[in-house]
Amino acid sequence: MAEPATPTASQEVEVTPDGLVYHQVISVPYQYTAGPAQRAFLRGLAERRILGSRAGDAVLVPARPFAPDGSRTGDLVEVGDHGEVVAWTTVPRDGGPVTYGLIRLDGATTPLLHRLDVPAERLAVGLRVRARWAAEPTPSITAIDAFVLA
Amino acid sequence: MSGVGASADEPLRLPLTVRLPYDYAVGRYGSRFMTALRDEGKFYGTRDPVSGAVLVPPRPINGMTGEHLDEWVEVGPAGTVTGCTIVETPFVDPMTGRQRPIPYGFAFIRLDGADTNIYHFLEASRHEDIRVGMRVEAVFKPRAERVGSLADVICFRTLEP
Amino acid sequence: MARRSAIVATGQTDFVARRLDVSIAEMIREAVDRCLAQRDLDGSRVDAVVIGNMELFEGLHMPEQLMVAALGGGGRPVYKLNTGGTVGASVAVMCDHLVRSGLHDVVLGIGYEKQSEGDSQGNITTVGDPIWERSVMAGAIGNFAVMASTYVNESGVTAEQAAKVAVKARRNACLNPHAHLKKPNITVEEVLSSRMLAAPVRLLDMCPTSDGAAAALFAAEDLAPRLAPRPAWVAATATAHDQQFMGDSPRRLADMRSLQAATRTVYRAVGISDPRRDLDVAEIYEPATYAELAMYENCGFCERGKGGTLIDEGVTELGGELPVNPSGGVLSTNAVGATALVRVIEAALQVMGEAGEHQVPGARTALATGYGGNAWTEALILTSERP
Amino acid sequence: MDHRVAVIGVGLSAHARRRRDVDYAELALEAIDAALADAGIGLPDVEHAVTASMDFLDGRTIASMSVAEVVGSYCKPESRVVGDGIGALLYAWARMRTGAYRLGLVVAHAKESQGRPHIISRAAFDPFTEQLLDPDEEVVAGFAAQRFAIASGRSAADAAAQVVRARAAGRRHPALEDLPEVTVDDVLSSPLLAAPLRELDRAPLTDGACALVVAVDDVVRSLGADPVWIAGSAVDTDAYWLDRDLARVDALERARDRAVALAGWDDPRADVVEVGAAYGYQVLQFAPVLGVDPDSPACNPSGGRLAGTPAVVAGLDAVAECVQQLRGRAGSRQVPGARRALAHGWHGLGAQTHAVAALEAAA
Repeated sequence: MAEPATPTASQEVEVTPDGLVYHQVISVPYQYTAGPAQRAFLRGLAERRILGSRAGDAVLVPARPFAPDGSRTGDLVEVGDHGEVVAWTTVPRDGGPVTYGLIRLDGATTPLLHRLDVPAERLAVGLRVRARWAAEPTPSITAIDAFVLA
Repeated sequence: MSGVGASADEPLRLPLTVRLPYDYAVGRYGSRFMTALRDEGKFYGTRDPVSGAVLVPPRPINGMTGEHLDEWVEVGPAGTVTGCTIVETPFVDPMTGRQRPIPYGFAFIRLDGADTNIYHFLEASRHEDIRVGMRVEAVFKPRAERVGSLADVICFRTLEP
Repeated sequence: MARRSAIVATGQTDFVARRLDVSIAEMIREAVDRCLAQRDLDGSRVDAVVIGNMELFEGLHMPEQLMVAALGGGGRPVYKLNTGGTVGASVAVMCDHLVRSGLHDVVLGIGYEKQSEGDSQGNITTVGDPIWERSVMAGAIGNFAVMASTYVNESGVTAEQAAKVAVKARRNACLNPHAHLKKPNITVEEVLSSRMLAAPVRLLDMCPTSDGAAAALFAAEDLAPRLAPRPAWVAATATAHDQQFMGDSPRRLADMRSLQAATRTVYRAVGISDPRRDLDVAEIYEPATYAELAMYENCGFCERGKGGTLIDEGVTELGGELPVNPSGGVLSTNAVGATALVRVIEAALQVMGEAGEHQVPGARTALATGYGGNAWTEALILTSERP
Repeated sequence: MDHRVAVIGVGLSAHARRRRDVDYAELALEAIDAALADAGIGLPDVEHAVTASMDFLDGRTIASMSVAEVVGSYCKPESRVVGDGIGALLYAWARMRTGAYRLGLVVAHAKESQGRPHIISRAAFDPFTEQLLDPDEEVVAGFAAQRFAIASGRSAADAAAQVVRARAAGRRHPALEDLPEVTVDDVLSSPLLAAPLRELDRAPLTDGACALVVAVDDVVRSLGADPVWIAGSAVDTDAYWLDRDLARVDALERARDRAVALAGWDDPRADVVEVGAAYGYQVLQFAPVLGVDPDSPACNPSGGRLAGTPAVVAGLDAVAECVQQLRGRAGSRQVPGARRALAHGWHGLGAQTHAVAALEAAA
């Protein structure tokens, strides 16, 4: 029988000095649905364009249906693929350290979360960076591979 | 996922399978029950000192009375079916990730000496072979295959002719 | 005596199997917007939000934090509940408590589930107790069928009587613009010949899985009459549990101890001695046909063992003496986190006189129930008269 | 007439890095038994319960089902909030102000050791625009620590000093498992967590439960209990972490203002303040908002999360500490003459939702 595309929870029973422990893995296939503004943002990425949503004087990136105050956003606005690092952090991961940045793109009010591929000694708040686009155009946040030195 | 050139209204979905590992402590009462199931092939419950009720799964407190329970009582391995069905719709066994072959019997079983029921599978898989009130007994895996889980019991089989 | 609260506005999305056009947040906002629009209110009137769902059903941890903009924005209290299938009713009960306590004047209650984004198999796996239940599971339908068998064995209700409940629900749903499963021409024969899932439960005996959201606005007693022409007053609420494990209650549907306890508490609080006579309408949480019949008995609409007789006599039909689930009920619409709040909302619409085509004429006193978790019951009495 | 409500019993399970000797119910029961004994009542006396837990942490939908029986909810009203435990106390308080219930139990439980924090906290991010980048709660904490350092001028060493201080305090708390003594240099040279944060900057993953018995005024009198009054409590949620200045904690200010206003205090300052802080920098960030000098003895006499109180449970643990302080029963941790206290807890990425309880000693 083929592996079903349904959730599974395997179980291993461990005997410990403190009693039994059940090691289980819950594995659930979710299917998330993007709404209109998020669809536009993601499909824009496939065309190497970054879209935000206008909210009063602000431009919110990624494009989204609601502003932080709960009001509905207005038109979609294209912002630059260059911007400035608002904050950065480096975390250890199994494959080596990964650096994340909050990047305020040119023309945007709010920062975007993404990975930074910048030499450690150059990392700084205020650093100018640009998107390095992935080779494959996909409607996904991974259409941007990382942000690199501008 | 639909991609470049899709119309603005065309749905965009993201399949994301989330794997969540957990290390569940079975606990003091649970470990004692599961260890006895594994080693002795026996079921135990805990008795309420005031009401006399024997609760399975065993637990430290009877929520109906607030009494602490520390008297262990052997129950089963025979019992009475208090509710039963033949499942004819596919269900994937979460422990194996594989679909259980249908049809199969499934029941509430009141183990002899207990005042509560446990769920388990029935050996029978035809409607005419099951009924509420039926007497059944546990069918254990061989000792060497038992790990300390309710799945150490394969199923319950009828004690009636 | 603490001040009273009343439901002054309600909103529901149109429930369907899959909402591929919107995200979870936009789906919730649709219900919120419809709720506020009913009385031409704007979101700034809301002092606090109470929201409920099951996080693992859509795989989002702390979803109310991610989606706070859709809930009307940050800058106010957001309370998150998760009490299982009953959570929508738990939300309503908490809204009532928050208003009555004097802590907030206007509270928005929200329930939602976008079940198409999760997986029904996954849902039941995560609900099961990891130690005692997951290794011996037969899914929600298997579990339910076992409980139903106990009830059938004791009460003698027939498959035909259960099928009549299915017919009532899907026909009533045709009168409800928000309902999911609508079958105007459904017959008892069709139900009885639908696929057997697990005896005695057939496909058309079970509720669907739906995408949708619901919202209700609760206001303090001095505000309510100014916000709605005829508020739905919360006359009484009650919550009750059974024991911890699925098998603990020896007779399950035949003896629904938490439902008995919760309904008797609210009846006593408002002076109902004969619910069949004193209630004008009930919206109860019936996940399957057999459960509705059992609930008739456990809610005290009839004597023990007479649930089948009640549907035979047409008592619970729209137009009967005590219409039950004129909205089409859970059997027609089931987005789990929203479902119990929909019961409360539908009960509110009835006593507000705003239920449209499925209005019970002159309804003044309504019962709403939620049922979930491990036999976790919420019960509310809503009235058109200020209690 | 609103009813006054007091905490009349507190109980903590043994808190430890890993409690694999007990399941969720047994863990909660340790706390419940202690709280009931403190209040001098039995489980059947409890009229209602509010619990706090998180399904993602417990690895189970409707995680509260695991503790339903030990909180005594058979045919009684339990409800369940998702988030920090102070939210559960707040809801119990709201219920009792209505007069509907007179004696209740508030319980929070968590086992941070049983799941995988990276995977669990990643599920709190937007699936499309964030989750695919594999972030977690620590990434947001790293950003927030950096923004706070820039805005406040507080150094990594200042934050590390809070870790040192909390661990020392925690060793005076009998329910908390002792953490190794560390120096500021140890913290600053510990392995990278999320720059500028180091591993020792973070609260240790901990398993535990906390229970409080709450009662209305006439029950307090009839039991002859030793009460601490809930004078005010409030919760407030900020915008999603990406949509706000992470150096600011507006939700905490609003929750503090509302709690203090409900308490009728002219001056928001209290004699004891238990600050919810999962990182050293958060003590520096949150304590001033709560009107307390982070280095004063009035701040976190229990040590708080940095001394090993678990997520979700931490807020109730903070209340429990305040109650014992106001009763004068905090032993070697006692802040002399404490009459008013503030307890604080939070949850959400970048501390999005804050809850505050204002407590008063009996007259």
